[in-house]
Amino acid sequence: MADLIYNIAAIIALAGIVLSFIRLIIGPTIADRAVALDGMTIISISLIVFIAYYSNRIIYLDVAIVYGLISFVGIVAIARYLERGI
Amino acid sequence: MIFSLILGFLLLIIGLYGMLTQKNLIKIVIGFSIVDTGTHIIIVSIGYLSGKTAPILDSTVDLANAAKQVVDPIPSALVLTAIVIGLAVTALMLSFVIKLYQKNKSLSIDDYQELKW
Amino acid sequence: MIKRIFILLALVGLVLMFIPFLRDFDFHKELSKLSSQYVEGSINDLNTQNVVTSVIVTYRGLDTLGEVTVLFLTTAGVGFLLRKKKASLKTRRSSELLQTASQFLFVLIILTGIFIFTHGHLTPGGGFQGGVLITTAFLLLILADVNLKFNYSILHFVESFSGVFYVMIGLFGFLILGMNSFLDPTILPLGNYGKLLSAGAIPVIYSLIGLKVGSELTTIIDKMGGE
Amino acid sequence: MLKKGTLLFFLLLIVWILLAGTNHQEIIIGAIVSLLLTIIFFSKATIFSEFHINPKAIFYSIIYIFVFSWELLKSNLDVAFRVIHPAIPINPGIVKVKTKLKSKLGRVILANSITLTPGTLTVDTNGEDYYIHWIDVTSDDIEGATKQIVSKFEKYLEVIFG
Amino acid sequence: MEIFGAVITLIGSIFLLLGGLGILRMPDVYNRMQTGTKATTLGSILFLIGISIGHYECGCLGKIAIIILFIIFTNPISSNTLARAAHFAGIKLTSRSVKDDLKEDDLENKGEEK
Amino acid sequence: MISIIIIVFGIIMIIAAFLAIHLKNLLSAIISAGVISLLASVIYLLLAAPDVAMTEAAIGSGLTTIIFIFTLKKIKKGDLDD
Repeated sequence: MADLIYNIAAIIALAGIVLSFIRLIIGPTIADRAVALDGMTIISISLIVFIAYYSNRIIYLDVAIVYGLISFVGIVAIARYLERGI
Repeated sequence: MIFSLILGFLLLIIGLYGMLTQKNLIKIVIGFSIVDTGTHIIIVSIGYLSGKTAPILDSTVDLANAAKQVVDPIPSALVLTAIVIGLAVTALMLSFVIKLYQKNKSLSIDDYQELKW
Repeated sequence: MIKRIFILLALVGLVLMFIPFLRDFDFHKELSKLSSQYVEGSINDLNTQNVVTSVIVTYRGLDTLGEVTVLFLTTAGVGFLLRKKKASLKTRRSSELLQTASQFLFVLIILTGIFIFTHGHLTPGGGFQGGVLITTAFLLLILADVNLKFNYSILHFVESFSGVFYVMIGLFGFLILGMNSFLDPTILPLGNYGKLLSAGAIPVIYSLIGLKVGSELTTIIDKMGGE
Repeated sequence: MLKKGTLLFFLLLIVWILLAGTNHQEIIIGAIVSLLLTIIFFSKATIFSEFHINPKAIFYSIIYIFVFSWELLKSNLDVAFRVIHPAIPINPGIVKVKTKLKSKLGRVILANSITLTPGTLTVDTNGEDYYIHWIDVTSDDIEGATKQIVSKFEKYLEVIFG
Repeated sequence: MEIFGAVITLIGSIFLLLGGLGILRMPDVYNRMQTGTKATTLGSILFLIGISIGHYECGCLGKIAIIILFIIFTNPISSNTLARAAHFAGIKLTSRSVKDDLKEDDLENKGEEK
Repeated sequence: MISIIIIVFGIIMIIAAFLAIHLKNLLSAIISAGVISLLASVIYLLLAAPDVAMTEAAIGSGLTTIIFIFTLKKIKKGDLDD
């Protein structure tokens, strides 16, 4: 029962990724695409944690930490390029 | 996992198509990085054994017959090396792009014909 | 036009080559003999939890030495190609929020990087990933426009120090354990399985690799993006 | 000066313990690493001297966490309503508000709290002026907007950071 | 206990879905950022808390806490930076907006003093 | 469950690869290439290779994207100089 609900939750989160990706395809400006990328990374972090518990290996959580930190710096780099900062 | 194998091949072909048809130097480097990713996915999915877990032997793995429970560690190690080398190659290619642009003020590959015969 | 047809022909040929490979591909059910020997040796001889780490650092240690050398050569190449030119373009300052937050996050990211490369034998990750995290911390400071004067002498010192020490640990194996044992991690005691201080010299070697990769990549990033 | 260093050291040690667990080897190595980092980055990390450590500040920070969680929940229900509604009921604009906080870290936490609460997003700051994108503008002048957006967090943060 | 954690995870995933839907539906960049930041932040926090309640026996609450702290601290900052960049890159607000104080104050020249 | 995630991510990655090749704007192409690496790292995790996943997340999607952005910046700066 509980496993079924967890799987349904993961599939709903997957649908969230797909919706953000549609914005990345049609987004008229670059800022729209960057926002969509931001949304996709955060939903992917949740999905990584789900995978860690699904395959019963808590060590995978390290991947989520690194993923979050690096994607934050990537978004900041895109934003600073957009405002002609760096 | 057959799906990831197919995915790797598709990415490889799309990347090659981009490298061969695009004129922009930066687009060619992007195509190269897509080929890189595709190749890595192929190698990792060849090493995957269905129903087995990652080769990190902590308390969730039975140590007595550990070799029967884990996937192949050698493709992981190879791909790890290949990703780092890929970064080095990409950095070198991009600095060549910058150097070429500073020399000729153009990004189109049609403007660089010194080595054409 | 004729070029495009040739390109399409080449790609179709590639697809035709791949299809029989995919159709007849049979997945293994068991580990190969070499792999299972690596797994057994990682438990019994090296006391290392992460088999990938023991393959990278010990069984294929010379490859890793070569990899670090390639990174060093890349640093030299990028530095040669992109020599500094005076560039004076007006850039927009970053916001005050980002500057403060990056000062706060900088130390935490470096701590996480050190965690990743000291626990390379217990958890996923290791020298390369930890080194990239340290690079990321410096990159955040460059992006956020925090006034940080890169001290190149310290960077070069850390790089050459860790490189020399890495090779010296390999040579110690030569001296202590005899021939055929370059980069053997059993020169230090093996410790208890699953603890931080175990697996011989593997954590030390991976920490040195981490410091070296971090300082090299920081140099590359600074050459490509700095003023 | 000593207080700043101690604070940085214990912050790093707590993060290390959360990451690595409470084995005694881990704690010893973590203490060594934190000490090294504290010595190296002591002069760079100027923002760590801004906490007030006294019982009142600790009490207020606990209250602040609850206030913040409640606002976060409210903001999400608000966003959910706006997204699901077929006509997307929004009335957006960028307004200017003022804050009284002096501390840099306090200003960052205030801006983060504003971003995560109902219908507001910090766009830019200029000293004590914050420019905030508001999804449903209800008051036009600076004072009204400040009262609605900033005040509910500011009274706690003023005690914690000074 | 497991069912309780599963239900919290489900609620979190619904917020994540709403975040994706908001990014798709809203009319301009700033409104997209509003939904994209808030809904995904609370959604991922609830997702992680739910999973760690459901599997409380693994003893890994420390790492989950670190991930949550990093998400709470970095996510608003990245969207703030993006919003500022979008404003300075000249992206207009949607036509339904009522006022724009930042444009009136003309910060364009202040930033470029370096 | 694993097959579902791999199929969905695979479709997204293939579309992103086409976008990365065909979009005119270079920054958009770079963002699409970043999406490929980002999702590839989740796929490595599903294939039971967490080391590779961490490396791909750190190097493939982080540093490579940032190096591309720095290259764009250098080229733009060259434009404005002359």
